[in-house]
Amino acid sequence: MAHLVIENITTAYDKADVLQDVSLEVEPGKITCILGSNGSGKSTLIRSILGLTPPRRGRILFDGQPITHLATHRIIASGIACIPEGRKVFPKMSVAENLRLGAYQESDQAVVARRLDQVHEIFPRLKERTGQFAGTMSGGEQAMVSIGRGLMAAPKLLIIDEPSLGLSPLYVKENFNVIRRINELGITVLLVEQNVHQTLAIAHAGYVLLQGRVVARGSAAELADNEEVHAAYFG
Amino acid sequence: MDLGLLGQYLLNGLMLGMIYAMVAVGFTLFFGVLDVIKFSHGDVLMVGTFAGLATYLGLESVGIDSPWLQLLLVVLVSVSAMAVLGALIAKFLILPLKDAPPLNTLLATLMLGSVLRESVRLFYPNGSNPKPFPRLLPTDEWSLGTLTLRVDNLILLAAGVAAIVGVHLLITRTKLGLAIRAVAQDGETARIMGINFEWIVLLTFGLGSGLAALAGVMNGLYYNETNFGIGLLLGVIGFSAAILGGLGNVYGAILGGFIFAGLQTLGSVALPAVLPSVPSAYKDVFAFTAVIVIMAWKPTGLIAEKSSERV
Amino acid sequence: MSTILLEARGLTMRFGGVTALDALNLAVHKDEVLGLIGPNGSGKTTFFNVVTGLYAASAGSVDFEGREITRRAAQEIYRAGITRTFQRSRLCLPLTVFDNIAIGNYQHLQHGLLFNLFRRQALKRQYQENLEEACRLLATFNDKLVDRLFDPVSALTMIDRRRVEICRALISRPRLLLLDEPSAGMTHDETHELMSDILQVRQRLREAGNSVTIVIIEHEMNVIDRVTDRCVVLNYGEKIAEGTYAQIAADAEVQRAYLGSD
Amino acid sequence: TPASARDTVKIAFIGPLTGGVSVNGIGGRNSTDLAVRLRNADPKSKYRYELVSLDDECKPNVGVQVATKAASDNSIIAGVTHYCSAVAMGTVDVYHKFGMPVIVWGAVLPEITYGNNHKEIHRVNGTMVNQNEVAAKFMTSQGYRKWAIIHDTTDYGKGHNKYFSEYLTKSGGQILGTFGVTADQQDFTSELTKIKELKPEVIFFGGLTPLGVRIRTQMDKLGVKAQFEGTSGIKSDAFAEGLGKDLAEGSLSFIEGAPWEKLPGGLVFTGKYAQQKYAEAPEAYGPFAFAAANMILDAIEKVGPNRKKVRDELNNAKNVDTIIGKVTFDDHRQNIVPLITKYVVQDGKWVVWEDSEYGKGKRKLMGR
Amino acid sequence: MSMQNSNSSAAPSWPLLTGVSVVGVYAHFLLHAESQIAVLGLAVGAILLLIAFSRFGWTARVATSAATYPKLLGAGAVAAVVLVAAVSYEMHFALLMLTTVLLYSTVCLGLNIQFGYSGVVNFAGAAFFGIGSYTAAVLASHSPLPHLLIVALAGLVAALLGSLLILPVLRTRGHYAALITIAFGILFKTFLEVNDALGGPQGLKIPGMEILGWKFNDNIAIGDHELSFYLNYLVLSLALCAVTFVLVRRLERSWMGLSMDVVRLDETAAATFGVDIARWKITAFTLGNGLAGMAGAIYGMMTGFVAPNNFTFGDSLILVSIVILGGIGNPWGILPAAAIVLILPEKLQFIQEYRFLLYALLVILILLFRPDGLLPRKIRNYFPGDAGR
Ligand SMILES: Nc1ncnc2c1ncn2[C@@H]1O[C@H](COP(=O)(O)OP(=O)(O)OP(=O)(O)O)[C@@H](O)[C@H]1O
Ligand SMILES: Nc1ncnc2c1ncn2[C@@H]1O[C@H](COP(=O)(O)OP(=O)(O)OP(=O)(O)O)[C@@H](O)[C@H]1O
Ligand SMILES: [Mg+2]
Ligand SMILES: [Mg+2]
Repeated sequence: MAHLVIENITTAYDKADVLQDVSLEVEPGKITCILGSNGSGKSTLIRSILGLTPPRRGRILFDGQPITHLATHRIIASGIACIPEGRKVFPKMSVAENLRLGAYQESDQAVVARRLDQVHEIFPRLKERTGQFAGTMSGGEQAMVSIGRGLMAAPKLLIIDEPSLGLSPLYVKENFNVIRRINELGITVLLVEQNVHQTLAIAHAGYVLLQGRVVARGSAAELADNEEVHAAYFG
Repeated sequence: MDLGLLGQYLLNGLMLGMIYAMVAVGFTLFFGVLDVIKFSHGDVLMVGTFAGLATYLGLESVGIDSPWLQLLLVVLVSVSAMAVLGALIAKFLILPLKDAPPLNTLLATLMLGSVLRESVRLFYPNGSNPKPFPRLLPTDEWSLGTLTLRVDNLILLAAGVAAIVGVHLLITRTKLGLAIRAVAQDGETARIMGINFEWIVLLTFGLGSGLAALAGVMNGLYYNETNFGIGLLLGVIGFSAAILGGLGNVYGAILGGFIFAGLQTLGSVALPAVLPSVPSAYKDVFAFTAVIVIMAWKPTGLIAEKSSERV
Repeated sequence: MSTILLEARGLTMRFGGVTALDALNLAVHKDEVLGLIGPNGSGKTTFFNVVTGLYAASAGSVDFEGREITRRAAQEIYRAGITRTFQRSRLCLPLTVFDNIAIGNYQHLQHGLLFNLFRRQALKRQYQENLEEACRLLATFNDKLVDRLFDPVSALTMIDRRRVEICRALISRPRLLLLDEPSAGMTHDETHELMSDILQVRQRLREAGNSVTIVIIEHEMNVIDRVTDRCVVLNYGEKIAEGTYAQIAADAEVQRAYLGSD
Repeated sequence: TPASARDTVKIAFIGPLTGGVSVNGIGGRNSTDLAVRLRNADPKSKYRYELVSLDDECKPNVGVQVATKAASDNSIIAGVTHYCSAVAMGTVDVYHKFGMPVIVWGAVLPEITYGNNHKEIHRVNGTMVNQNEVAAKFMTSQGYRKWAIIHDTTDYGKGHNKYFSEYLTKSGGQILGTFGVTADQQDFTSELTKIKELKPEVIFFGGLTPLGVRIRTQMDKLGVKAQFEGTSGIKSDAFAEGLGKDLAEGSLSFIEGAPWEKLPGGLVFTGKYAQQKYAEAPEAYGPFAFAAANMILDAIEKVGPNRKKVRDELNNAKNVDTIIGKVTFDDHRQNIVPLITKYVVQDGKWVVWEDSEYGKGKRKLMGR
Repeated sequence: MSMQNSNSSAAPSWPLLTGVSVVGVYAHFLLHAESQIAVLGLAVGAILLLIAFSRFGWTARVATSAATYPKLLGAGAVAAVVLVAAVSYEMHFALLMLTTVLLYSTVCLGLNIQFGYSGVVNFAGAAFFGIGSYTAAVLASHSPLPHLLIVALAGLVAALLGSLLILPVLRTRGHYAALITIAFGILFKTFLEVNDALGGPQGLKIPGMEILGWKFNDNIAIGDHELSFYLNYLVLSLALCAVTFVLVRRLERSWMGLSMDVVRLDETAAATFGVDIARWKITAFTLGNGLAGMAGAIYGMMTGFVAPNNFTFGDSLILVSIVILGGIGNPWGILPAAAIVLILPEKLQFIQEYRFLLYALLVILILLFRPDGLLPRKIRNYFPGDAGR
């Protein structure tokens, strides 16, 4: 099970609240997406879940357990993995080491090797470039490393922040296929994307954030018809 | 010059280089983890020596006098005490400063070095005077002509190599090493990978400081003398060696250590022999000039970091 | 539209074992908007880096306005009239929006010691001119940014930063502007707006007698379709297709390697 | 007069209280402090004395600063000043300018007194000239001929090297090699290996205890078999302790002044020093600081707390009894030291040569 | 344009004047405090004052007021120094310390151009200061050159010797560059010590300064009063420091400052926009070293003596710590930081051998609680009263 419940959280960096009273739910086994324009607080929400910027108020439950104020590594240990915004590859490490770090909490070498094969299958480029420093790769190649690294964790819940940024159209499609496949394997997904069409095509449900508040929620189909979403994304 | 003496110079240079290399490896380790230059490293080494010395005196006073047992306990106590000290430094000085500009950390650790040095001087009984360090290693020696080979030197050399190789393997081959490097490059992303950031930082500082303590005890065993001032110069030289070799690279640190030792030996022996008008006192001038020239030639150290930057 | 502004001949760039550009021949015509597309890692950014002098080409040559600029220092190439944006934004985060834009005009600023330290009135005039130009540019992209002229860039959102970066590249009125994925991370609307704004500035500059040629790297095909006059498609550092968007979109190899056929 | 009714008079002590040579500075400070305390406890003294101690860090710029501080403060009548020669060199003009009489208690460079004609500057300890003359003559008289010299590159070491070499060549000794080392150097193996190659009979070391201990230890490590001869800078308990009994055995040192351990006043000094429970030993130059302080206190008692009068009184010191023997200032206010005392380490203690088993022929120096 | 140029008239000037006066009075008492109680009292007072200032929002008021009237702030600072000096006209030691603070501030203003603007690290500040002192010693004793010219030449020599390091400094960055200057500093000191040409370890005497027959080393008699001769040096140092300050400030608020900042922050971006990286690094390095040399010459003539031991690695670190504690890049931070770093250990003389320990601890505490320094650098505003604040 991977049931994430966020109850009325408020998060701030310095003074101004970035998230205000946000509540949402990621249902187990589903793909839930978060839409919102730039600066609406999507990444901040993810940081709150991961404990990188803990919320000031409210609480977060994962599988019924409160994780609101746990240290990040404990939250990860409970079965959450994240493909962070901006890729965040380790620049001075090889592709292989980056991928290995994705499965940091897994110590069974055989399991790690199996996952590595899966990732290589999805992104053959990563296999070609196992030894290259991730920092020297092209923008899109780094995105592949980052996604591959997230997959290496084989989490219960995978949080993905703008994964297709900078990917070629072919890989963007591939990417959405991958997310769908991951989800079909039983992994719950929380997805942040700008690419609304394709996101809503694979998501089951979604939320729309506007200036730190949830302004719309519903199934993917409902959102696709929603006025606000239209206003914001389809112009 | 006969062969024996040449061998003797080589051996001296090796021992000296080994000690420099151990300090340089420590610098490299800290630099590798938080991108900080921990300038108190040399002084931690010195405190480690004194911790070892105190342990020895304590053991003597309770009547434990088997040299091997003493040696074991001296190393153990000194290394673990400095590991704890290192972790404390990380917790209360390095981590709070991790978002501040790197120069601040540099200054803070320099000041910490002064605090350690002054504390030993003032609070260790009669701390401002040099102290004899016990001879715990067998002192058998073979004389091959003018070359004197001593068992203790060989043991120390071997121990140094083992320690450096051990650290290197730990960093490059183990999961812990992977975590250490990840934390170094991007702490936040390392946390997202499920790495316990703070724990890894403390551990690394513990490790580095433990290594410093080991180097300190070895230094004591080699010279059979110690004093509160040894850290300052060893710190500067270790830092130079680490940079000369290329920061963040264990091989570089080792290379840098030996080169520096070589430069000093050359400066004190060969230089006056070649240029009789230049007395041996110029050896540091010579060594540091050479350092500057080498840096102008290889601006990122002899073993340059593999570039990981792109535009 | 046939004078050639920039021409690369046999341009090759190798990194160790990786050949990022493989004997590439590519011409940019004066006054056009050229789309440079291709799969990830096909060498697009590398092409920019070589042209702007950040990387020294392994082989081949680049001519700009008929003069060879291969392996010249980045500074010289800037002075020749080529500016760019970066795929990963490279602003000086602690500096203000104005500072970041003003540095883009480096060649028109006076740098003498005496001028800067003692001729403060003259400096002030030059400062005012740049201030006005920065405001005008910013206002085109986002009115609100003008009020933030003296905020540190670190306080801006990603897309505002990208706008600032484009202003920095434009303030010196370059003859060739290289844009590396300007729309990444933007919503559909924002992208649309950004492109219109860039074209608007270009129009304004042209009216003032400065024509700006643009090469744009994009993965967003709507943008390419809308703004480019011509496209070049790279794969493994080689040109695999060239033509209008409609032409290349129909190309089988381009579809296979890049677009992905549905 | 009850102690409280006495006027307070201030005198200064200046020396290195922090840094590498602080042992000596603190030893001097304690000794000066002892002199002041003893005087205050003396019901016959006319004033209550207050000691102002200042740290010169053994750095000339800091020295000038604190010297100005003391000298420009007219309530401070006189000073017991400086262990480091370069610092003393830098400050003599300051004392002169402000007219504060001082007695140098440790710095040994001849120029401190002979390099100027300032009436304010006195010195109780001898210069390195005296020391080295005796050292060179004594050693050659013992039959040694071949020397290697190691000296630190501070003013202290370089000065000793200069004068010792001069007198040694005059007395017929031969110098096989001279090695300058920095004051914080740890490793001397390359210098000593070179020396081993040169096969000298004696190694002369011009420098202070910490370096001396290191060099002597490393001589042993490398199997350099030569007699170890030092200067006044190694005559400290720390030298013998730092080396341990065996290694220290037979090391020589030469120091100006009478062997104060043997004089009645010296015994009193040691006793009283111990009573005060100072954490640190007086070290070699503590007695000089003590003597200097006492001369100043005597002068103040005699002519009152007036800088000029105290200066003139000190200028005229002749055959003043102190724990370092009789003090007489020459026309440069330099103590004409009647005596250089030779010391040798015997069973972990510095012993006056003549009283030692070496002096009596029962033990032999190395190579004899 | 939507910039507001108008609000400058709104802020009153009295908070600034009060602030300057408080600092001045405080400095006065600190300089003259001798007893342990007085020093402790002043330390506690400083903390209370700081708390009170920020608690009641006075700090902000002073800051706004200072930003509004930069000229007044400068004049106020100069006036404060002059007043403190005037009150202590016969206190030689206080004046010596004050002058030392001014000269060190001048050096640190130079280091600030290097560290704070162009990002060239220099851990050999004391060496360049020393080059200045030695140049003054040699020229003043062996040449008839006028002394003011000697001060200028000292700056030139320091800058020239510094240019020996230009190549390695340009080629290296960060820690690697730090090593170059550390090596140079150690080399410099060792060389002077080993080589006897310039006095060796014993150092050299330097004649006092004399300008147009006016002897700086003589006390100044006015009527019955004797003014300390240090006043001469104080006035000269104050002038040098103030001029340097104004120039450094102008440099920061000009295209030069902008270019240096960009060089420091991102060399790649700088190169792409035509910024001549080598030019700015060389300019900063040379200017900084030259300032150190000039200050060193005056300092040498004032103290009358120069020896290698004055210019150790530790002394270079003192200079660096002033720059960092003050708030890197902010010239205003340097003055209080220099005062703290130089006067504090002096005021701690009463704890004797423990003073260095305490001093080091205090610096660590400041770093922990004010990581950006006492007065962090502000956003650049090119011309006073302009919108940027
Ligand atoms: N570290 C930070 N410190 C202060 N403010 C921040 C920080 N990070 C983000 N913010 C502010 O918080 C707000 C929300 O930012 P966030 O990154 O969560 O938005 P987002 O929805 O992820 O936007 P995008 O689509 O650009 O990724 C923005 O106004 C941003 O300026
Ligand atoms: N500094 C470098 N060192 C090593 N390899 C490099 C370096 N720069 C680029 N490469 C390699 O060259 C190839 C081309 O990279 P480039 O950045 O030009 O791709 P791109 O076309 O811009 O891709 P993207 O669309 O993903 O940004 C990639 O395979 C990359 O890994
Ligand atoms: Mg985001
Ligand atoms: Mg690219």
